[in-house]
Amino acid sequence: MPSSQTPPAGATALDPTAVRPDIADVVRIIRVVPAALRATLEELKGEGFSMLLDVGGADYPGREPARFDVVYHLLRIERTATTLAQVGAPDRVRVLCAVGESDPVLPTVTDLWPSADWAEREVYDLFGVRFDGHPDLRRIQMPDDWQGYPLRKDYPLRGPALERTPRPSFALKSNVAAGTPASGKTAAALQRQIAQARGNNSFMPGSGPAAAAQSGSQPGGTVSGGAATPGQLAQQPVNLKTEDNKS
Amino acid sequence: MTEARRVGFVYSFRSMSPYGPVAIYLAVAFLAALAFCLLPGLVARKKPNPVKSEAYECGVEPTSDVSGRFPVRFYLVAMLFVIFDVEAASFYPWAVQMHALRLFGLAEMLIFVIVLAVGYAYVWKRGGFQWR
Amino acid sequence: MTTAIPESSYSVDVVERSANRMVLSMGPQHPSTHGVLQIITEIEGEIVTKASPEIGYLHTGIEKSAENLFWSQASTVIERMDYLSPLTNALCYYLAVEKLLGIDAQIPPRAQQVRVLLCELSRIASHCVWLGTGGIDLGALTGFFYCFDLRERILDLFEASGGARMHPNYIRVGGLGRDLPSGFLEKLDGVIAMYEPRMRDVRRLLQKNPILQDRMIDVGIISADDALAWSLTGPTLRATGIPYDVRRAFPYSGYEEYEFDVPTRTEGDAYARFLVRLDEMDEAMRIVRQVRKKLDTPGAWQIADTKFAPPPKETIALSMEALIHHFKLVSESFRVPPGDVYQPVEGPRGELGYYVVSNGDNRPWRVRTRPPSMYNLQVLKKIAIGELIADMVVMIGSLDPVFGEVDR
Amino acid sequence: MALGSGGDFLLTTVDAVARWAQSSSVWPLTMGLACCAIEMMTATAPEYDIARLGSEVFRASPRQADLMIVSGRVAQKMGPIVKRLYDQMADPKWVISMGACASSGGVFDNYAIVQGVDTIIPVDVYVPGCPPTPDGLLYAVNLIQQQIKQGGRGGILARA
Repeated sequence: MPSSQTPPAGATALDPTAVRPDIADVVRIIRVVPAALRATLEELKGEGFSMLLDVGGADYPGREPARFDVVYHLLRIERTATTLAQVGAPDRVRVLCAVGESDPVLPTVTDLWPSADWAEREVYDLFGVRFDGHPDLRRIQMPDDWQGYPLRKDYPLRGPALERTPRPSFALKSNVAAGTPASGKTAAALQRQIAQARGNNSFMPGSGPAAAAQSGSQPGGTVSGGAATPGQLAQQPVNLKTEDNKS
Repeated sequence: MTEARRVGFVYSFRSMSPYGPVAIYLAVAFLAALAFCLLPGLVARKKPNPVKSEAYECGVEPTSDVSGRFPVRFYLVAMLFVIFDVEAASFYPWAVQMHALRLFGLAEMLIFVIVLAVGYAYVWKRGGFQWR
Repeated sequence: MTTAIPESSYSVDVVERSANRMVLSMGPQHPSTHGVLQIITEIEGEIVTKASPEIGYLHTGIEKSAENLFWSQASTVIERMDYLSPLTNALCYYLAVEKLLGIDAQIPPRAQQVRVLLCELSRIASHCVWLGTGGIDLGALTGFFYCFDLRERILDLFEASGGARMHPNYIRVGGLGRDLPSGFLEKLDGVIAMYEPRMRDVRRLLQKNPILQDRMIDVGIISADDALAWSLTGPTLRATGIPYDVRRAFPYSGYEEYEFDVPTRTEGDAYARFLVRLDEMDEAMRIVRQVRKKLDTPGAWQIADTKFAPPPKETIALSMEALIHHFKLVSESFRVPPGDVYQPVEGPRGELGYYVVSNGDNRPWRVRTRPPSMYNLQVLKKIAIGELIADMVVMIGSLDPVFGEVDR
Repeated sequence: MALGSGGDFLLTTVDAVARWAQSSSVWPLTMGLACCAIEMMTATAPEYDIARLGSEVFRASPRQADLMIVSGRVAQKMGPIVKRLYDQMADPKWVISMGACASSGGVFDNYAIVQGVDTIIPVDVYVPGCPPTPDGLLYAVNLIQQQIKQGGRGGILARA
């Protein structure tokens, strides 16, 4: 899991879709209010967007006007396209519809494109956005008696039940004592790599012996004698033991 | 001495009525089948649990009570299979003794096949084999 | 007489039980559902009158897990979504991240070539699994052994390059995890040489097999209108006559340099999908041959900018910057400027798309997957009506769903 | 059966023969969940050939299966199904928990996955790996056979 000392995210945008860089992934981005959603989609279907690629959800808790985003991706393919030239690079449109948390209800589009059936059920199941007019709106991924909507940001990752039970404490890995590399070979192997890298280190112009190399010998921490690498490395043996203890 | 006794053992079979071996064969078959049915019930362990006795329906709770009525097509297909399977089975005795039975056996078999072929054609035409 | 179906892990509205209609659960554990799919079929004798597939039996919360991992860590869970072609998932996700970072133009050509090579090889491997298991559904057991042996050779290549057979985690931000090992190209030549005779045997075995033809022709017919309305993509769509292929429509990772054609049929039945996938395997191998010629010239396999791609291991003990970059990337990954992007890729099952949203943090804010298997599987509700149950089995096989992707 | 040592000799031989027979034909249940299921299928393919261990007959119904290989991550919705399948299997039965997801939830420590199938059914052999190589699965079937031979769950006569 990510280390806990990650600094809190500084300039995190509340509404990433508003500050997006101009990437040429869609021809048009339309943001609509729930009232105008149905009309926009019908008009797009009239324009020839015969395929509803995907209906997805997103949750922006802090965002002011409306918390949830339902994202529709549409693709314009003629039904009669039989050659690659006719298909070409079909236009793709993204329709974003923000809906509030108070009454998250949107009109269904299963009558325009039947493929929306399961997609809308999944947005309902994982976000709690209801689609009125949907023929069979019930949970699709989670068991039917599941509480809560998992993909909301305030839903704990490990789920309400698991969150209370502490993580199982795994057996202590007693076989690897702190500080000693698993086997002498690893220290020697890294030595050889460094020697080889130093030998042709065009990569690091003029960098002296890296700070990582510790001079002086640690009592008992002798690097395995066998790694007698020629050249200046011998005078400053890289003593891995001290490094391991420190970090 | 030993010569006679061995002959005697073989000899004893010949003195039985010709159907002796058949009776033995049927008895052994019946006993073996009975043993295979009863032995597991007696010897094997029994660890019953309520779920194990329920009907297995791909892992979910059984929904439809199986006592529902089955469409008649299933029985039709089963009966047709039995008829033509028995027909195929009755070729064996003839095939084994084909040379001994010579022309008479062949004619007999042909009549048998033709009669059944008529029934086959009738079922085929009436669509008994079509499932729809 | 109406029988109330008990509310359990699935809920079916009360089913009107006419005289000879029966509700059958072709349940999550079934030899021919290609995974954990439950189809509540209402049958009349052998004819299916209503089929409602129930999914969710493999829901893994991958998108939720991805939101709690770093950008570079998230590919671990994302690769386990479509486990028949994990590298395609990783490529699609990283292309999206690279677009957000704005470094998609700096990816070195060798990295793009190796990415194309691995994705085409995983397309062949995925179609091998489809052909093998689809054949078993129809009783063609020998095909299974032929196809899985070919797939085994391809998995050796993944193991040689990435280190693992199925989820190698070899495609990373900015290129690859490491360069191709020595001896990899010889192994690749072995696979290329072996492919032709092996596929000729498989075609001779299965393509004109009268049993398979009888079982697949005119089964599960999908018209072009239905294909578009039900948002089908990939071989399922191309079998209805529309040659939409993301590699041709929106080329990515250098696909415009290779020429291959997009096989299509017009009948739209299970046999058409069968032929389209077989031809597609040959086209994929054609691309692999073209990439093979380009791989001889060594080159950079990762962008030089070590803010996103960790520096080579041996330089860490030598230079302080390398150590700092390495430590920063490992401990808290990089930050992606806020924004959202939709990146499609042509997976073996269709258009696999990632709608990735970043709010400037070092973890993805939202990773929405467009699962081609889910949309392809959904059409079963329509095409299974009025067909025999045995034909429904063939339809499931011909739609080639992968339930790690359907249930995410 | 108050027989002397002679009787025991008779029983132990019958038991040994029974256990030898049981261990050399452990029939797994056809239940493929996720990625590990693909590696399980690869184990039946010619390169690894689980037939050498007598386990290539994958029975579709739990009534005829002796071994349940939980191959893949168990979702919350699939949990009760796996439990029901295990209960409906005939005794004596064994369980292999294949892969990290089945053994401990693996990389998916979240709301959707049962964190280890041993929380719902008793497991005999855990196979590490994500997914484990088919060799790992073959070795696990080997361990199950050794367990049977040593009478882990008792031979045909044992009442365990």
